Amino acid sequence: MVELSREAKIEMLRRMLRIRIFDEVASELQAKGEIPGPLHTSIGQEAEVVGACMALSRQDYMTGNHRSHGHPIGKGAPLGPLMAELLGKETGVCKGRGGSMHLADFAIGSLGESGIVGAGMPIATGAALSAKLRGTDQVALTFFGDGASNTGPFHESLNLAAIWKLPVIFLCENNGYAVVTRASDMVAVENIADRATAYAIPGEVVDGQNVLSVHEATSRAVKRAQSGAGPTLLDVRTYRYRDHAEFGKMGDSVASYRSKEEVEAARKRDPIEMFAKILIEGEVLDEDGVASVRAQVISEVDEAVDFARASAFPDVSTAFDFLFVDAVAPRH
Amino acid sequence: MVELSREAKIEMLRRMLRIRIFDEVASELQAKGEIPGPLHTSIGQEAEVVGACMALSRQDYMTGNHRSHGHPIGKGAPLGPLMAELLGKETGVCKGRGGSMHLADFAIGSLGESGIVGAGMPIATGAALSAKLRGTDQVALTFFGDGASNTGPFHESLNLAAIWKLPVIFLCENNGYAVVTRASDMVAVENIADRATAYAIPGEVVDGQNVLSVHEATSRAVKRAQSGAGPTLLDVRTYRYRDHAEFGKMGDSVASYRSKEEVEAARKRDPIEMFAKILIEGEVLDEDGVASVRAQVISEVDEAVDFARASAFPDVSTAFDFLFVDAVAPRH
Amino acid sequence: MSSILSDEVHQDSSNSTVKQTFLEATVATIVEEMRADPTVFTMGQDIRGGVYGAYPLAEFGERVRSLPISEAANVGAAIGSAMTGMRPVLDMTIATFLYSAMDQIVNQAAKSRFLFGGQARLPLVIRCTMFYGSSQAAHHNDRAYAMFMHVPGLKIVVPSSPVNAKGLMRAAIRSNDPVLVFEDSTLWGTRGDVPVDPDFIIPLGEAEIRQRGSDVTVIGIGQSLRTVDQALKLLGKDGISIEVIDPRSLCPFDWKTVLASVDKTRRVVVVDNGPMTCGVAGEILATVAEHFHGRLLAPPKRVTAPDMHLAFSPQLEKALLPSREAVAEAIKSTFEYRGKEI
Amino acid sequence: MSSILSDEVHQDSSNSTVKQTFLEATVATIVEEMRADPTVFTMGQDIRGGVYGAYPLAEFGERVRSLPISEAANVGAAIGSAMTGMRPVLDMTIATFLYSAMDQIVNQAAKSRFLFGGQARLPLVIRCTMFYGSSQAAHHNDRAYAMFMHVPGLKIVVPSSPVNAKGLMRAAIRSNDPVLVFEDSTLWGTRGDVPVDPDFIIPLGEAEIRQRGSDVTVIGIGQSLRTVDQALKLLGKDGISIEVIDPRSLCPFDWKTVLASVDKTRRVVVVDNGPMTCGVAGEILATVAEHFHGRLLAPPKRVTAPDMHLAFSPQLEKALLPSREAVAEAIKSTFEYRGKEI
Ligand SMILES: Cc1ncc(C[n+]2csc(CCOP(=O)(O)OP(=O)(O)O)c2C)c(N)n1
Ligand SMILES: Cc1ncc(C[n+]2csc(CCOP(=O)(O)OP(=O)(O)O)c2C)c(N)n1
Ligand SMILES: [Mg+2]
Ligand SMILES: [Mg+2]
Repeated sequence: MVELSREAKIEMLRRMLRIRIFDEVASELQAKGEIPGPLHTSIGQEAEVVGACMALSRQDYMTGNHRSHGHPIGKGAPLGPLMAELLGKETGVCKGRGGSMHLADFAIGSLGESGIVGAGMPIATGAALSAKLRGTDQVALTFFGDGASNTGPFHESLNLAAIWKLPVIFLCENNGYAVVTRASDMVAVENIADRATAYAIPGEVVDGQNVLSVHEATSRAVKRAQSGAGPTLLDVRTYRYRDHAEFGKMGDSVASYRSKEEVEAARKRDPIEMFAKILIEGEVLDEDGVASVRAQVISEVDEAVDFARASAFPDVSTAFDFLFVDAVAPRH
Repeated sequence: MVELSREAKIEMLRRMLRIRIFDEVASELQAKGEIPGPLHTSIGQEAEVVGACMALSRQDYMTGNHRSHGHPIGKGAPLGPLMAELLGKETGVCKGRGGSMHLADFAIGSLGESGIVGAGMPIATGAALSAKLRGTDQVALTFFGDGASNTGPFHESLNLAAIWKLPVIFLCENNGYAVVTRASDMVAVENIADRATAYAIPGEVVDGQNVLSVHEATSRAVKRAQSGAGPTLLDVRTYRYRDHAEFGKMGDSVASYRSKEEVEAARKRDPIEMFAKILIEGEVLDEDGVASVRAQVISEVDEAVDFARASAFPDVSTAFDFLFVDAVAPRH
Repeated sequence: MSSILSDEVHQDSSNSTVKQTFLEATVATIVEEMRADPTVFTMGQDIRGGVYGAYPLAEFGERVRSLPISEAANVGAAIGSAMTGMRPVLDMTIATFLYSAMDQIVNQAAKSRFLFGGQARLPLVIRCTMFYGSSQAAHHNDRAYAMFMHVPGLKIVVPSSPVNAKGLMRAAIRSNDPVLVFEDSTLWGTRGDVPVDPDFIIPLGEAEIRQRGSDVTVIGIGQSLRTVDQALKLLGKDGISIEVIDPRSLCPFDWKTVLASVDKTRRVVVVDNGPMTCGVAGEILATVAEHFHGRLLAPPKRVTAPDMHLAFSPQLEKALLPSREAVAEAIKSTFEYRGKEI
Repeated sequence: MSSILSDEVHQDSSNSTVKQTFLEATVATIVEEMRADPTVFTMGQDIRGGVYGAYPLAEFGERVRSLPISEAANVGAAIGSAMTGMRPVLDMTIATFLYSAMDQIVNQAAKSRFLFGGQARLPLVIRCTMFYGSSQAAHHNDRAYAMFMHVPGLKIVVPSSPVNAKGLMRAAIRSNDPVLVFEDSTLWGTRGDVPVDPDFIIPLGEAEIRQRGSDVTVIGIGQSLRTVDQALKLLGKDGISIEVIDPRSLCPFDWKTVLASVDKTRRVVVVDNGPMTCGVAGEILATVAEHFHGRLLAPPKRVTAPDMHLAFSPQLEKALLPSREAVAEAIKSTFEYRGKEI
């Protein structure tokens, strides 16, 4: 059992609220056309992101996927440059080049999210290898979905990490769906955790709506990684409230793939409400305390939006930047 | 327990001997420069190939890998066109285009071996899908090595086959090595069979030096496939006597990767000798009977070599053949 | 825009047409072929969910298959089924996901027939969409068909309109070889008249002359033909007589039509939204240079994207795609060129 | 063959050289860089078994790593370690295995720096060998570097000799960007004088003029330069003054040197062992055509492999690679061309 300080618990709540409110606001901005491109929210999944990230330190590495906002927020990235990125601004964390699916904040160990499902797992494995070769006690954690557990890179990465006993944590954000397709139709095994057997490493099903459970399980995996025992596979059960992505005008022909009742049932175990209750019952915060954290976060997000809006778009003269470190003029 | 007729048992011995002698002769021809390119023998692995193939019928499908001669021989392909292929002749089963690593004999369900490790598994899965869609009771069997069990396509194919309950058998020729690297260093799990857990399908360790055990296990997998229950993973333990490949002049710097003692120990369980003994003890054949099968096979292989040698190389004017079915002249 | 309909199309026995979008025409063709031939079936991620077009699920049952995120196995499944008598139409959704299955595409689909001395037939279609110009960022917005042109054994089409989408898709499905269909997401919503004839087909390897002219040959690939249309508007009606060609299929490529046009105009501009180096436009320029030594009236020109990724940020993304102005300027300067010549 | 050593090489402070094969020079350079920089390490399938060159295992311990057959993870491991301060040299062994890791190469290695707005550095080297001309058949014998030239964000070298192998490998390892090194198995055994200077380097993007001449510019890629040498022998000493250029690195490409040479000779022949369409040779022809309108004395020519797989059977395989005779004939006919010209 990991002891969490009062501050840490409040920080957990804060980060979960940041993800929730950031994504709610981002959805609105996208609907209004202020954010271009598709947008994948982590609303409903805040606990698994924050529980995991709070088990890491700033210098630990992290990779993620298309559902990318929550991860850097969870790991502590400032919101302004993230929001500016979604708006495609030069002050964005990726200078407007990556956008919603490709947030990265190397300053806090976020090595980048990926628009390619499954692609972040080998890269986290490489970061863990690097830590091992350099002899640091850094670990790497990679977030991926249930859908991604069917990709070749999942298998190859877990095997590589296992044979080399690399300090990497494979955290499956098992929200039961890939786009509109049920995990139960696509993943041949009931528990993705059971796939750990194929690499002789621990695999664990975790309640992803309980931030403390996720924190606990991840902390154990971090310890194991740091002890040189190798990787862990966490099968973290969660749920996304919104559809796969906000596509703007796309997806009109999409059949309904889940029932209202299912969504309602899931909402009953809202990770933020549940944790707020735990904090109140444990007398960490009272209702006002929770409300004031929420109010702080709302103004943080508002500031992020103001910052993003006030920022300029990248100048077209910079369109050729960032291709190479050792400058080569691109042909055109 | 599958009942095998006397003829079937003798045919098993014959096919095992064909593989052994074909590969011994091919190695000699390669050393002499009559066979160009590298050559991978199945000497020592005859039982797993034949035991599996004899559990299939002619119209069942099969894919394989770089260690490619044994598979079509095991499935009953005539030797002449196989040997002619190794010599690069127009009468070769692939008309001299594919060579040693790419034998295929569609007439007996051999959909092709592959120089790309792991690549045959998705294709066998597709053949099984086709059988299912067409409503036949054909099954597909794919041979691959312990090394191939670390590839992405392994994972993706097993999952796909499992969710669709396709009639496909994944047969791992677990000979303990990939080139000069030990499976125990590269495969994170002790038994590759345990990887079946990741797909909720049966996985079984099988004694690959006992042709009857392999036949038995494969027959069970075929039944399961035909019943609509889906794929099976067989982890068939075997051993190759010769090095990974006959490389001609390459590979001088290769460190010794296994001990003489290990090879000697494996040879003590020679699959052909063991099966001959079973046949003699079971009074299926006497020693002379075994010797006469061997003599027949030797002359079959000799004839194959004669056929191959007497055949012409493909005419250079045909260099552009077989790119497309619907003819397009290649640009040059 | 009547120029979409080429001469070939008008030769059809049935003249009745229907208004359809590019995407509707594509899906309708697949459905028609599935009705006509029981060996045709289709697979794709979320395909039963209707994310990329709605199929009549009840009618086809198991012949419309949703796929896991297992690109290599998915292409392999198409290959294996094609080798054994089926005609799969595999929807890979986004073109950048082809890379996840590259071995199956390049080493297996493109090579198997050859490697096995002609024993294998691979009648398979791989659909994929290029999502660029809509802030999807670099993991989704490649336009990399030229990479596949370098691979012997693959046929490649890039439809530019609903009618072409229909005719080329039918040709792709009926082809006995692997065909990659690169669809342009920016064209999916375009409406046009599409023949209802269930055998309407545009044979692979036949370019379309969209507009006849005698001064400059302009060749455009896929969506870039829209940019060409806009450039023509900018240039106005009079002055330059422009011949506009849509190769439609990149392999086989209709060199005859392209070279005949250049033979007539002796000026050529190629427009393509893909990166420049080793792209389609370069290949056309090289071939033209080999054939027309000393006969061109102006340097052959290409207007392409540069060798650069496209950004997420809308203006940056747009800045790197050929603009109507750049195309108009290229046509104009080619026409007006008065440098060294014979 | 002294023409291997270019002017740059002679400028080195240390003039001492050692005789090494191409493969020895390559491995020696990796070892030297590993000694000089603790962040450099190497990985490859069977690499500790010495299948593709012998490393001092005891000296480097964990810095020489044998890999499972997991190409995507292997490239990803290189990317992740490069992003976090290491300089991996990944031996992919055979070039056709790149396809199994294509997503990691094209979508991740080539794009990450850009996607993340310059936050990522990816100093990683991917070695691979093209096994053609030795009956390995089509699953091993591609020569597909041109596909990667179409991908923004990748640097690409194709060394043609031991000294180039050494200098380019050092430049690749010291580069802060992903570099693909395409080695030619038919050159691995070639011996040559290689500088011992531990800082000897051939900067990326500098072509080598192997032979100066004024009548025809001949550009060859990798092993095809040997064919060019043989063609020159066939042509004999007198008659045609030929300038032979080895671009050495395909990205960045030294257009300056190539165009300056063509500016002088006004005749160009490009020789490449890769397939024709959308290949390097076509790109060079296209660029030459854009620059030298009306100034070339003969049609630009390419001598490449056709758009066809290479067979296993030795004669069939050889038949499709550029022959010395074809190259000699191309040079001769280009020189003697008396058709339409200015
Ligand atoms: C290689 C690849 N294939 C397909 C896609 C398209 N795609 C984007 S997200 C997604 C679903 C991912 O599901 P999951 O991994 O469960 O993550 P979730 O969206 O549920 O968080 C798909 C299929 C992709 N981006 N990359
Ligand atoms: C994708 C790919 N990676 C690497 C290779 C090189 N290679 C050829 S055979 C082989 C070892 C295969 O080992 P295993 O699968 O155990 O089969 P075995 O040779 O032992 O029968 C390797 C690494 C290849 N052909 N394809
Ligand atoms: Mg999911
Ligand atoms: Mg093995």
